[in-house]
Amino acid sequence: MSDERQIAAMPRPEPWRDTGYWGPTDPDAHPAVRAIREQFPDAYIDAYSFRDEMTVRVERPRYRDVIQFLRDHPDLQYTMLSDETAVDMLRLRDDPRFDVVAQLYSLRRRQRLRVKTGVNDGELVPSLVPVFAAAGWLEREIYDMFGIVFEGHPDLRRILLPEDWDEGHPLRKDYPLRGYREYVQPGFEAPAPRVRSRLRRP
Amino acid sequence: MSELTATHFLTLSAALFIIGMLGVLIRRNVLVIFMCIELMFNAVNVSFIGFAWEQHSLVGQTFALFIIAVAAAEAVVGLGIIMALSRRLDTVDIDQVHELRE
Amino acid sequence: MNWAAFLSNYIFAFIVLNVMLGLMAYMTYFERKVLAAMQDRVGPKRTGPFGLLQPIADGIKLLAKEDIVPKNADRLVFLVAPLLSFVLAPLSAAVIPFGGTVTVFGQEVNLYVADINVAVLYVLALGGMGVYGIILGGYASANRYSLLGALRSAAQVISYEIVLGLSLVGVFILSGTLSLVQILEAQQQPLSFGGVQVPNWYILSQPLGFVLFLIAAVAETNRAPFDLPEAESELIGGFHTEYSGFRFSFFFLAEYINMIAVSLLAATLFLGGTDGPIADGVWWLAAKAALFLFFYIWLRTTLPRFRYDQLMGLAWKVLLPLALINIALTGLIRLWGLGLL
Amino acid sequence: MSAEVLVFDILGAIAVLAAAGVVLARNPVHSALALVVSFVNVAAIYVILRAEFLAAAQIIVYTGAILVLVLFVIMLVDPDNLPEFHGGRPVQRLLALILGLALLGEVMAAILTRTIVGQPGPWSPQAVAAVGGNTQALGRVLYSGYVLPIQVTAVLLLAATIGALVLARPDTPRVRALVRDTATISLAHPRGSEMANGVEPALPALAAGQLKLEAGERTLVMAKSGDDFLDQPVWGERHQS
Amino acid sequence: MSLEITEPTPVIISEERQVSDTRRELVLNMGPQHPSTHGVLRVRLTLEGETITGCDPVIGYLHRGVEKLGESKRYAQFVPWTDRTDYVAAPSNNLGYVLTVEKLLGIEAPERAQYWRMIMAELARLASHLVWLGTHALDIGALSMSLYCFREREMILDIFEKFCGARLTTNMMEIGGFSRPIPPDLPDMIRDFLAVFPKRQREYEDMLSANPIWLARTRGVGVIEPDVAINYGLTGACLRGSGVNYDVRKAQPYLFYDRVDFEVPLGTHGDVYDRYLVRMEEMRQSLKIIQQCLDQVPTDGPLKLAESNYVIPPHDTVLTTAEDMQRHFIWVIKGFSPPKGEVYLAIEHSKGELGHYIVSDGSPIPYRLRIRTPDFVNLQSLPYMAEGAMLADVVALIGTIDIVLGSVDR
Repeated sequence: MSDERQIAAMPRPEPWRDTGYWGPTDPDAHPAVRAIREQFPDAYIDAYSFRDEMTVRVERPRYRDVIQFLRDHPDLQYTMLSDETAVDMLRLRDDPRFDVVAQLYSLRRRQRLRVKTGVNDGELVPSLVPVFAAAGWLEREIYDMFGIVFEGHPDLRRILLPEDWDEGHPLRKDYPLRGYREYVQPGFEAPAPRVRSRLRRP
Repeated sequence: MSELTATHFLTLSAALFIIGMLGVLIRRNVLVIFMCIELMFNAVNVSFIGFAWEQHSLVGQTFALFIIAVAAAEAVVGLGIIMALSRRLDTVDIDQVHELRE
Repeated sequence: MNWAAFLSNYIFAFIVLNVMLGLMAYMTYFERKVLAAMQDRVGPKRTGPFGLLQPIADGIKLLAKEDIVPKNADRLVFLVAPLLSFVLAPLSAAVIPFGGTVTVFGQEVNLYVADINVAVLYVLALGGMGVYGIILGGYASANRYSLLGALRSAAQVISYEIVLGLSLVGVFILSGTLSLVQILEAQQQPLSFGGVQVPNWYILSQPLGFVLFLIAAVAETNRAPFDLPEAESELIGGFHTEYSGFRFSFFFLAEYINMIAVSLLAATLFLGGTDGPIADGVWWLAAKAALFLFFYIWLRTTLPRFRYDQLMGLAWKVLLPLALINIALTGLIRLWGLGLL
Repeated sequence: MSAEVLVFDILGAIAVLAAAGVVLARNPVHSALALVVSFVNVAAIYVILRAEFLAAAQIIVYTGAILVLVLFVIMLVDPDNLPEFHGGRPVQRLLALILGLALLGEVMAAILTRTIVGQPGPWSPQAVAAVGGNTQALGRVLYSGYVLPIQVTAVLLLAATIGALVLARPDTPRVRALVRDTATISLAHPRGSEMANGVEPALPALAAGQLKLEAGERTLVMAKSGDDFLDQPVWGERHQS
Repeated sequence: MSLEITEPTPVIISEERQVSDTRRELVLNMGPQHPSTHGVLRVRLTLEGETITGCDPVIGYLHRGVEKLGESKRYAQFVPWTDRTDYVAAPSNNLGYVLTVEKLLGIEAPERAQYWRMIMAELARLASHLVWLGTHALDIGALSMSLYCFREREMILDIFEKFCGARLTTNMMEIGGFSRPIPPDLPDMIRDFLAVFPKRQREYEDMLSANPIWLARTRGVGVIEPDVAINYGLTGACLRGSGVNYDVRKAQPYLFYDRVDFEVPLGTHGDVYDRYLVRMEEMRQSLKIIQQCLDQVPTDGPLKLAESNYVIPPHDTVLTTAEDMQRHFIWVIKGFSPPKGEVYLAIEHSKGELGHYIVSDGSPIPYRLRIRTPDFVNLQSLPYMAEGAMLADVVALIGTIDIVLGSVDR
């Protein structure tokens, strides 16, 4: 029994009960999406929802302006940056290699929103630090793990890895799981023998 | 010299005084000079108390007490000046302190 | 020179010193046991029955430990500093009266090492000299931070020394003397208020003085809420960070001897040393001193630590004025007492 | 050679040697140490001269306070850049030595050929013991004949303290409030801050920083649901329900 | 638009810079091995005399690449890793991850399992707050507090041990509920704890809350204004200490927090003392929640969502029915393949909002697994609080943020 048939037989996952934590699931009805569409017609790419979460994709140059607009807009008031991270979309699509993702939360309306923007290797993303001080370390971690450089970040340097780490950025998909070279443990001549894991990557 | 007489403590006082005076003259470190001044104060105290012991009168001891008080006051202000001096000129060498001279 | 008196006095002094050192060793054990009991645990109990050999074990351990002297340290001063604070600490027990006079083998022996006229001043002088151990310890270890830590600790000790001295002036006014033996006798005549026999302990007539003395004594020995050097060594470097092995233990044990000495002093000055309801004797003094030692440990387990500026502020802005007020009040009461006579 | 003289000689010799050590030591801290030794021996000599109170005072004030202050200053002034040993030109040192010895000779001559003037005072050792000891006797003398000098000394000490405070205060009082340029947005104030052009937001509701610490403890404000206090965070003492 | 990346300054222990003619500045290194940095945090402080003029926390000493590992493990295999991030409140971490995966799969654990998850999460909050209180008081000088707090924490760890066999790395939550039955005497054990703990907590408050030295060391120290706290993205007690009402259990309730009645404490001055009061009150509220959960939890009923293919079939039916054995075989060998999509779900961890962001490409292994830990974001406020503070306050400031380096560095 090939596994395609197996998966097909699995029950359809019923849609996530509508909690309203992210606002209406229909992109056109979502106030934030409508506001962005009319305020930034050129920067708005698309908006889609999965489970009850609403995601908006915007152009990279206007990334900071959109988020500042969402924060200052009197009805939206997305006043807290819950999290900012990046995803290396190496195998899922080719054009913009990375996605910088900002999870916003409106304390006033108790609703979340996700804003994504595509970045290629070497392009500059406008940093969110002038808008949210929380972005300081979050962006330093993105730079440390992905090598995405943020323009306007006051103090962009590695945060988790040692400052003189010269072997690239670990969370990129083309970075091997165990790193490029073996680190000999002090006191042992050869590194510990490596066990080939039989996990087959799909 | 079997019995303790005035000459004993007077010679001690003189010796201490002269050493203190030499120290003030020779040394260039203002702090050591300060310490030698304290030494001279001490020498004076020894002679005062010696005479009080010899004369069976406590006047000498009261004077010694006042000298200690004055020495304390002088020390406080003197060290204050030395601190201010050293903070500005960053040196404690007495010879380099000659702003007022020219 | 009647050699017999000198000899008996010498023997008594020898006994007092050794008892002090023995008490010091077992003070560490006492502290760890009480600390443990207060923290819901057991404390040392493996070395010997009930852990009684623990102090000896600590001593041997510290002896065996390597004694590191920093390279560019000032060797002579580095070696002298811990000795200075360790040697000066037990000396203040010399003036504490452990009892009246006792005839042993027909020889008149008075149960105090020395009854000098300026006993309390002598104790204050020793406290003043104790500061040198801290300063020179910090200076000699040639490490910028232990020097800064040493200066801060020394400033703390000096500030509280003044409060200590002034808080005792009330007692001098009432007892009219500085000699501890006479102060003890002054406390032994019971006062009678309307038929009720009240022991004339100075804690009753000098409550504020007592409190000030206690706070200043705790700060003077760098203990409990005022243990800045210990916190210092966490943050920058207290004056004894560079010391190790037995030399470190000199500082460490000096703290304990100071605690015992101050407890004895407090018991004598404020709680009528050997004077007790039933049979006067040195056991009363021991009980009262033990009370104070327990108080030290109790402070250590419960109270958090002061910050440096709060600590100094407390000394100069709160305790010193209170001490002066206490002196003025006691003086007025004394005059009112004499004036009416 | 009675015991008293022997002890006096020993203490005197140590004191003088220590004093010489103060002058000759290379490192000021060592000279301070020597001074401590000298002072302690002099204090012991006071005890021999039956001036116990002054011995204690000497140790408490001189060694306990003044010398500690000197040590403070030595250490705060960064002890390792010190002018070289002795410093004086050799000829100056030699001249000073000769001068000193000459002075010593004169003084010794004066000491040996002096005659006692005036009759002994009232405070013989027995009288002192009768009163109760040196401290009590000194107290009586001080507060009978010398009350005025004591007041004057008190004023002098006060002046010295104030002088020291003025000298020791740092020249420019340190600016306490550091200017913080954080991007501040306000929950209650929709307009938020234009951090880009550095416009400081007008925060009528939240005058941050004016924080009144009341003496008693504080009570917390309990929010029943997720919607309470969303317009206006509970800040400052307005909410002391 | 070139942006030169600043040359990393060499690591220097400390040096003194002559800042201006009168002011000397001292750069001091505190950590990474330091008694009061709660793990391997290093803080570079620039001091001017006693006050701090600059503070730069250096982290990464405990970085194990958890997110990279997440991209090479199947969904169910990753659960043990979540214990190791915040090793002080492991059940909360498990819960956060498992809920996010269940949201991705669109399934929900049965009611009985959700109640037990709430109980374990609240117990984890208590355990974490006890560790915080013990170390925070120890840093400021109250020695015995840590002993008392760890004595209470032992009772909670015993409950964990009876429930899932492990005290610290609990690994108790699974996708779809619990596969092992609830030990029968566990509810009584928890009720005993609920009876004892309030009295013990009053002991802590007698020792600290009105203690003048504690008040002197904590009041007015490390003040954060509400809008600054929001801007720094602080969550948990750090945010509620400044009076902002944001608790994920109330703002976006998950599990059955909407069926349980509890209150959210808010501070009014945003200093160390307020955050202390907020956390102490949170402990009392957790007790209330656990009590109500114990009353409301159905005593029988499924603990595991057995019918969904995403969930490993229960042990007893695997050996008896062929269909379950086959599902068990496929589940173990290949794991399950969730739908394509991305999910972000946040829970109220003891230190703040713990969020998991999972991007799935349809394969049994997550494409991207991002863990938003509260300590990492809260620690950013240390420089803000430290500037102008006294040196001795740094230990109090680190304590008040309540960080565990495992979850800061991931």
